[in-house]
Amino acid sequence: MQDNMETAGQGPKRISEHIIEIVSDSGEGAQKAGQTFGSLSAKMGNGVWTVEIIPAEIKPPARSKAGASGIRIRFGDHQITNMGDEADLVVAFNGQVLYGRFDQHAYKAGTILLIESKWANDPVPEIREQYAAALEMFKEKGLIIHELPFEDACLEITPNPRLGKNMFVLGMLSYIYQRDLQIAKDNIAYIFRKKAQKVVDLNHALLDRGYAFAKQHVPTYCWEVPGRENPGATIVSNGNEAAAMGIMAAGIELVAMYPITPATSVSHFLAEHLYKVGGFMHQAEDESAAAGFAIGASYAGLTAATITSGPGLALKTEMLGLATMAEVPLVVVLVQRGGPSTGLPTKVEQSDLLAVLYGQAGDAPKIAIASSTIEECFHDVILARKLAEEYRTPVYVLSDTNLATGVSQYPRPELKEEWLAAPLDQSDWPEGVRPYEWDPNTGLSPRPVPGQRGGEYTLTGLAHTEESHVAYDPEVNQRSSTMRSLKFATLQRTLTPPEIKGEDQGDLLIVGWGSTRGSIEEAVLRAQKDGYKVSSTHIRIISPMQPGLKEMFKKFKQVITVEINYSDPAPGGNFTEENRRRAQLAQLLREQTLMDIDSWSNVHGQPIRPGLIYNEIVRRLAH
Amino acid sequence: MQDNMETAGQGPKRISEHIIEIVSDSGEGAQKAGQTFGSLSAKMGNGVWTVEIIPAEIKPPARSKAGASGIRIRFGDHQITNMGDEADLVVAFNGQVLYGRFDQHAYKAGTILLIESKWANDPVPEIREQYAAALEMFKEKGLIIHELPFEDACLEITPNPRLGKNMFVLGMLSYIYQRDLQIAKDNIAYIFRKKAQKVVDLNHALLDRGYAFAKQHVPTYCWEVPGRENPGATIVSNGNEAAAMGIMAAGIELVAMYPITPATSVSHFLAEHLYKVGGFMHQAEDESAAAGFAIGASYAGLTAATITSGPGLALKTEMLGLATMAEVPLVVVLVQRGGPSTGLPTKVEQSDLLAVLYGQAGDAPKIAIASSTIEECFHDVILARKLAEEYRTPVYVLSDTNLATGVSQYPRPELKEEWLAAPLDQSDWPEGVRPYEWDPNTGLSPRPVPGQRGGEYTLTGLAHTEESHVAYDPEVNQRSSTMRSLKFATLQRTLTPPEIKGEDQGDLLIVGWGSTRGSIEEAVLRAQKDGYKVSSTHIRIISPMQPGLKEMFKKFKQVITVEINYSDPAPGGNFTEENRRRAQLAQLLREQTLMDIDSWSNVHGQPIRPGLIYNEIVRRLAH
Amino acid sequence: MFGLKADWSLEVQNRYFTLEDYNDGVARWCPGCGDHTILTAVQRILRDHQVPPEKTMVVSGIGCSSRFPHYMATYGFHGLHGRAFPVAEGIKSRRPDLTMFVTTGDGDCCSIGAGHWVHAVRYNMDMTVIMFNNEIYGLTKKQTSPTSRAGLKTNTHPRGSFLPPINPASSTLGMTNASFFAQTVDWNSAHLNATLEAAFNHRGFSFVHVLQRCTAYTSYLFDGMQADPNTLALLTGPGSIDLDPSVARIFKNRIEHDPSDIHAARRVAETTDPFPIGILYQDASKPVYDDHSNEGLGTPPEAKIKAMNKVLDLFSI
Amino acid sequence: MFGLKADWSLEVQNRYFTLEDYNDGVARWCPGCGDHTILTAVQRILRDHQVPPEKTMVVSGIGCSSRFPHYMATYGFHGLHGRAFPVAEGIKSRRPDLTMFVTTGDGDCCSIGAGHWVHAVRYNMDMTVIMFNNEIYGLTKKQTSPTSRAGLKTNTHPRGSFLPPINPASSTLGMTNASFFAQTVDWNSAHLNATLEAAFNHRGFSFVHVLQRCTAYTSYLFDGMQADPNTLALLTGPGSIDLDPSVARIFKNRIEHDPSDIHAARRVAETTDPFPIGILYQDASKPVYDDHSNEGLGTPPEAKIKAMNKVLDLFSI
Ligand SMILES: Cc1ncc(C[n+]2csc(CCOP(=O)(O)OP(=O)(O)O)c2C)c(N)n1
Ligand SMILES: Cc1ncc(C[n+]2csc(CCOP(=O)(O)OP(=O)(O)O)c2C)c(N)n1
Ligand code: SF4
Ligand code: SF4
Ligand SMILES: [Mg+2]
Ligand SMILES: [Mg+2]
Repeated sequence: MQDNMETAGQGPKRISEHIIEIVSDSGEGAQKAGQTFGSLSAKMGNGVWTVEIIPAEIKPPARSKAGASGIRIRFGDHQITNMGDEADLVVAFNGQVLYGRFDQHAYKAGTILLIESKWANDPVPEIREQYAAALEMFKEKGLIIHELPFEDACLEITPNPRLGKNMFVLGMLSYIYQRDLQIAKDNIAYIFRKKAQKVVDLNHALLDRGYAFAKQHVPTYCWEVPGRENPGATIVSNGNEAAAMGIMAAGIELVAMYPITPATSVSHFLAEHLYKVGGFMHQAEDESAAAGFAIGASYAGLTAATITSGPGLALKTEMLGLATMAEVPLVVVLVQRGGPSTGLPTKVEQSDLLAVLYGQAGDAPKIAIASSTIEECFHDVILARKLAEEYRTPVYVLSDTNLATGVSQYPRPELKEEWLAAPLDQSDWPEGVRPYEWDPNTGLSPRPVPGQRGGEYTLTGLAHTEESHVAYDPEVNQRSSTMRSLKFATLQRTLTPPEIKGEDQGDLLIVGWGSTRGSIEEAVLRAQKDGYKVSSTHIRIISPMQPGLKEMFKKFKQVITVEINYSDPAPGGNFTEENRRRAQLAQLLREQTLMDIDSWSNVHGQPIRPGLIYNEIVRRLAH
Repeated sequence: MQDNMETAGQGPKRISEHIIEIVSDSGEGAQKAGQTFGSLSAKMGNGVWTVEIIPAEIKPPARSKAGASGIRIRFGDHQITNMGDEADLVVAFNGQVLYGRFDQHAYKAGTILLIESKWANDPVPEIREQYAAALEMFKEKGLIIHELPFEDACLEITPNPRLGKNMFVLGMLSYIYQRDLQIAKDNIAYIFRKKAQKVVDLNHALLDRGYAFAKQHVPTYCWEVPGRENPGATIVSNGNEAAAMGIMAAGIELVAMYPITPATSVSHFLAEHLYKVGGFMHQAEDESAAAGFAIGASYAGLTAATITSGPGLALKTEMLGLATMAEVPLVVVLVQRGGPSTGLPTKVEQSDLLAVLYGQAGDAPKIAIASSTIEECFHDVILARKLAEEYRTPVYVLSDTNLATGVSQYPRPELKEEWLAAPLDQSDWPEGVRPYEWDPNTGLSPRPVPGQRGGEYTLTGLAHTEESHVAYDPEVNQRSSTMRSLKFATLQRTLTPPEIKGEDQGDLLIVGWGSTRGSIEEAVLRAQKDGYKVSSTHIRIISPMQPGLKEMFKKFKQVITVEINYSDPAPGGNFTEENRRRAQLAQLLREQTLMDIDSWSNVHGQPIRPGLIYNEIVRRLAH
Repeated sequence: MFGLKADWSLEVQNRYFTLEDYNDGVARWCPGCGDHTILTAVQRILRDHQVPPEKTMVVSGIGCSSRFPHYMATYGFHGLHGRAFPVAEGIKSRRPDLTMFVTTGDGDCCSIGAGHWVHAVRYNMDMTVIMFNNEIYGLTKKQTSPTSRAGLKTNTHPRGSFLPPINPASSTLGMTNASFFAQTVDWNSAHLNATLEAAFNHRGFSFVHVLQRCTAYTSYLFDGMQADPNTLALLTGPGSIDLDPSVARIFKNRIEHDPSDIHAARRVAETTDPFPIGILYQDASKPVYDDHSNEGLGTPPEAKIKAMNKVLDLFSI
Repeated sequence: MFGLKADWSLEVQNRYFTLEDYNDGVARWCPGCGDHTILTAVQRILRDHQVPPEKTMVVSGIGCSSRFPHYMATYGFHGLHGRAFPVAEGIKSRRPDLTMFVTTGDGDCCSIGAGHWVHAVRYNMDMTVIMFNNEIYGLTKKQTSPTSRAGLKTNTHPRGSFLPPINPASSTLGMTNASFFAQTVDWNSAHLNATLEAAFNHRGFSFVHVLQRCTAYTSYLFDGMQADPNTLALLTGPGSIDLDPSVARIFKNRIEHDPSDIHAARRVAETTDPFPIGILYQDASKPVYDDHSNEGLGTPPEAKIKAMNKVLDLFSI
């Protein structure tokens, strides 16, 4: 953050936060160094958000734009909820890997660049030229460049600096940000605990060397980012890990999936751990089979979930319609990526909302919860399981690549045995009770499961009576459709309005959902400090929609949504006020409130940065 | 229609129209008799709408509620656009088959029932009792009952009256409605043209016997429904046949499908005829494969279509996202049925609209045309093919069970060679032109097809540049998304507002789409005649939405949609003004116009009858 | 309603089930449809084995044959066209106590469900699968099925279907991890019963291919076979089904066959005239996915919490 | 741009295509990935047969292997995961003039695409299909594939996969209407080329199963095979592929095999150690769906209008 940055001074300067990046070729260990720095900072009481920079290819060519592999770490003296704006300091192992980062607006004039200098003397002339050209470009962009011989320094300690320089960089950063070297060393010892002691020693030496190197070459870059009081037991994980832990904590014992980016890592986690709590993860032959498997398990009285992303959601469309029609509880964890079609598999978007709500032919209302923090990724699954069973219907938990890959800390949840209670019970089914004995006031009904004597019935996706008998009569279909819809009205009546951040009236209200929360609230806070009458609210339960929105919106002159999905630009050319298509939540809110809610969104495949939202606030409010 | 009915008199009374039904066990030929009556009436210049009554099972048990098989014929001195309200006259071969018809409100007090009387003397006591009970019930409902010995009369002519009594009934109806016996006889001769002459003679004799029988037993039931002037060359078909003919006339040479009710009969027609125009119909292994096959063919420069209904649409979800993303023209004929899930396979609903528009993950705008008459089922396919190619995108033509199975007459289209023009051209591709060379003003681009030298490119569903190269940069994705959306804005600018029926201002505007048109306009006309300030409009192109709606709506005190899909009842219990879910078009219109558009809809699985719409108009306007 | 019943196991002993206990109302197939006889055969097996109705699961897809569960007084799952297998697998994955039947049609299994078929064979879960092969799409009224014989005139191929029919036997026997394949005909109850009995007793994916008469559309194709038992060839020898000699007597055509020999089985699978009936292949030693999916069943909550906390520890700082 | 070019056929004669004419930029697979050698092999075949690039179609699904079309300077269709076959069939259905290749992965073909695989074999359309079997999900980073050998530790089965791997050979050879099946390895270019050549020349669905090294995740599995040609068994005899004797010489293991004998082929298909390479089965007489789908090609517009009017007549009153 600009206002925190200091470029010189004696002794460490206190700053509130910094954003740093380490960028390298793939296989150079930048991510390991960054993760260690992040965990070290968390232990020192900082708020931390790290996110990996991952190349699109499995083994990209060295020193290429497409090959950038690395990590961004944002840390500060307060809770960090998003990856932030442009970086303050970058460590780069070569020049080419930074080109792509500029496309993503990762740097600004004033960003400090510490770059490996050896390329200047490379025997291959082409490499020398590329290096020079890169530096030229960075200079034009206003970066403050320091060419430093990282490798040479490492060579003093190891003959293979390619594998060691990440710890060297960790050492450099430890000097620059005055990290506790002992914690760093303990971390390193833990990482290499299965290796020989000499490996640990070597890495400790590299760490020390880096520390000394930075002190020698960039002594004025020396900052202190104070930690907070220890906030109690803390977990550090990304959103997919949080969701996977949530699945386990929710007592979900059957997960069926088919690999798909970016949801797959949830299942990697479960594959490793779910059996430890007696659960089972099934890799199905495709997504439709995965949904069918999970629905079968749930029908049979197990707690079941399926996990997927956009293209997989498409293949589950029919199965999820069946689950809605036949009232089978199911948790669907949807980690959104860029679309449409195969789209942007590794990039973020929040563009599956309408497909979730309206994907099925016929009337198929559903429950949709959007996680807005990594911590919520954990707790929302527990909520989802509860709602799925109580309302006997699929519940979608929406997250996205931003949450899935962002790593941050949150309070360690205290596990509860009640979360694990199995719905399966094989005692006799009460006589005379029908399998869809809808309560006319709520639409809810109890559910017999196989094994329960007296509850025998045949589930069907055809229109059916309370007895689950196929029936095509007008009244039966109208009534059963109404009962299925009534459940959602019933749930909606139990919900509370979303919280408002800031004044409950003003010039502008920003409405968000999902992973944009951190950025929106940060931007709004900044704008509030700058005197703008702006507030924000974040919708967590989108379907059925949380209540009280219209009342809330009325008190603001403008209401807009901020979302990571496509919306048409402002009127111009063939885009008119009449044909302009808004972002997805905005469409829902317009339909419901009949208020002229606009949207500000993009499909850049990137988390929306707080600075951009701030700019939009200023654009709208500063006349 | 009540006001046209006359119950006595000397000589035929002129009436404007009547609705009759013939209801029997399956296999008794009621449909054949009714179709012949319909075609005969059409030839005499009447407007006609016939619709078959089909049992849910393939071979249902005799004399059962579920077994009703038959036909409804509505005919009049004017164009008939829907199946109408309660019947004026019913011919039934037994009592049980009518029970289900009451559930569907097919009859009213005053409906004349001519029923086979032999059951009164059946040797089986149970059958006698059932018959008596049925008559008792019909009497309570106010039907005017005539028990008549049809079979005995037929026995005078044939030893097997079960197979012959349908022509006997045709004879009866020919007396009652003063049909031209010669046309009837010619029709019969045509039907049995492949049989021996004695079969024709027998059926002619049965026809004559029926005529005489009616004259003898119900002489006062004698009406004249005048024909109109001959309106030129005329086709009589149902909507699925019309769509199939449209596909052929549109020059679509490749159709890929997987059987599904109620779309299948389109493919039955094409299986029989498409090869005659050099086309090919492929029955794929499933719906996803059908869509893939058609998309492949279209990519290769052929004109291609796929045909389906709700559950099939679900399975095409992913493929249609690909077609949108990669800009492959495709015509999708969607014959809607009741949902969700397997739902009501043989019954009508208009509930796939939102799934069509929003089914795909990511932003996947599309063109959706809703046919509102059988004739439009034909012409809309031709329009769809044109738009699909011009805008390089899938175009959905939505029809439903009501249009698919209703039979009526319309002007014979004059086939045009230009409709057939193949888009495939293998001359060289202009050098330097990219496969997605989007016109920045329109979003449109020309399309190379395999075989064209110089046009080689690889289509992909990943985010891509104008060269069709995979690219994940923010700018590329934003731009290509915008270009794909711009196409629809461009198309929208060429559309005109829908026509308004009635005054362009008033107390109530009814907005419809698809097959409800006939009923809506009939009800509105009736209400207008009764002095109500009501008008109607019907949207044909729903996406992008036809323009001018807001301006149009503003001039009415109330605007509602009438649709055959689910909407929540009026607020009460847990349904509140805030959580109430509207019908599907209403949701779209609310979002777009921000006006408080309500909906009146049901999911009875039946076409909405004009009388019910009339009642709703009165309910809303008569205080 | 909730809470485990203490006297559960005791009570089971005291019940005796008759055919009626498995029957739910009047089956609504066409008169003479082969589906009726298969329904009776399944009910008989359950009765013979005294399987409690509430412990019996019948899963199906969509089609005439898939209406089957509705006519059983057991638990039933009448799901989606082509997707019976994944649902049955999901149910079975953690419910070894349930007896599982799957009923599927030739379109349901071999056309839209083909991918799941390949994988269901590979999972080899413990269920008895009956594929009703009427060589046509019955429910949707006479469209070509992948098992329709070449030249059959249908509503989608009025000039005759073009491709050779899928052979369910050789297809299944080519699939990886196949453990049981048998075939029979709906019109010989004794053989049908004996075949289903063998399938029922096999632990694994027991696939039974039944030629089934569709009186509405294709039964004429089977008329000749029904009239003349010589159109069938009975598989005999060690490992074959247990057929009453009085019934076996009517089969003059016999093939001495070793169902443990996959190559012999594949050879037999290729012959269709006479149509071989009985067990073509059986290998009870193939891995059964249930053994994998049942892992951890019955883990007590305290153990779960403990294990879960250990996992959380990995992410704690 | 529109309008048929008169001198078209003439011009084709005058062009000569080099390998470069089929190549589009640098293939972005990992260094050492077997996909590179297969790319070269396909380009060589096209060059050898002088197929114009604009008349060549490569269709794929999703996966590392499915990126193939992007590296070809021909027409390409990089579609959806598991759905290469239907798209290729649709293209080919009315474009007999196009030369069709399909590239698919083991997950793409045998897992999510299994249903289309069964039917693609049955349609037997004229295309050369290359299945890249690296026994893993490459693109999505090391999940179990149905062809992963039992016990393989992956990200979705860190304790080892449970089921036996799908055998592409016996599976395909069990499917109805199979007309060509061969297998080879990516690291023996001579054999790879000769196998693809045979597949290319076969009219029908020519399925080539290629063992492919994934250097990122599984190539260690193939190290032994690559080092020792005795882990392979060369299929020889009449009907086998045309292999240069100097190359053939390295294969000490040989199986004399008649590719016209389906039963022999199925026996060979079961053996995996040594791994049989060459043509397992070929029958050029199997019905080809193209013969059906090509019907009516080139019907002139007047004939269409006339026929169409006759159809309308049926509905006229
Ligand atoms: C996704 C989907 N596609 C198509 C259908 C329509 N459909 C229902 S049953 C059926 C085929 C029935 O044939 P088969 O499986 O052989 O069963 P049978 O009726 O002959 O017993 C089809 C195509 C459907 N219900 N769902
Ligand atoms: C519907 C859908 N599900 C899942 C994916 C994710 N996905 C992409 S490639 C792939 C598997 C790749 O394995 P394989 O087919 O063996 O190809 P390889 O990368 O090994 O060449 C998967 C699961 C997807 N793109 N689409
Ligand atoms: S249509 Fe055929 S398969 Fe279906 S119930 Fe009737 S006879 Fe049986
Ligand atoms: S991950 Fe494996 S299959 Fe994919 S490109 Fe790399 S080596 Fe090849
Ligand atoms: Mg069938
Ligand atoms: Mg693979």
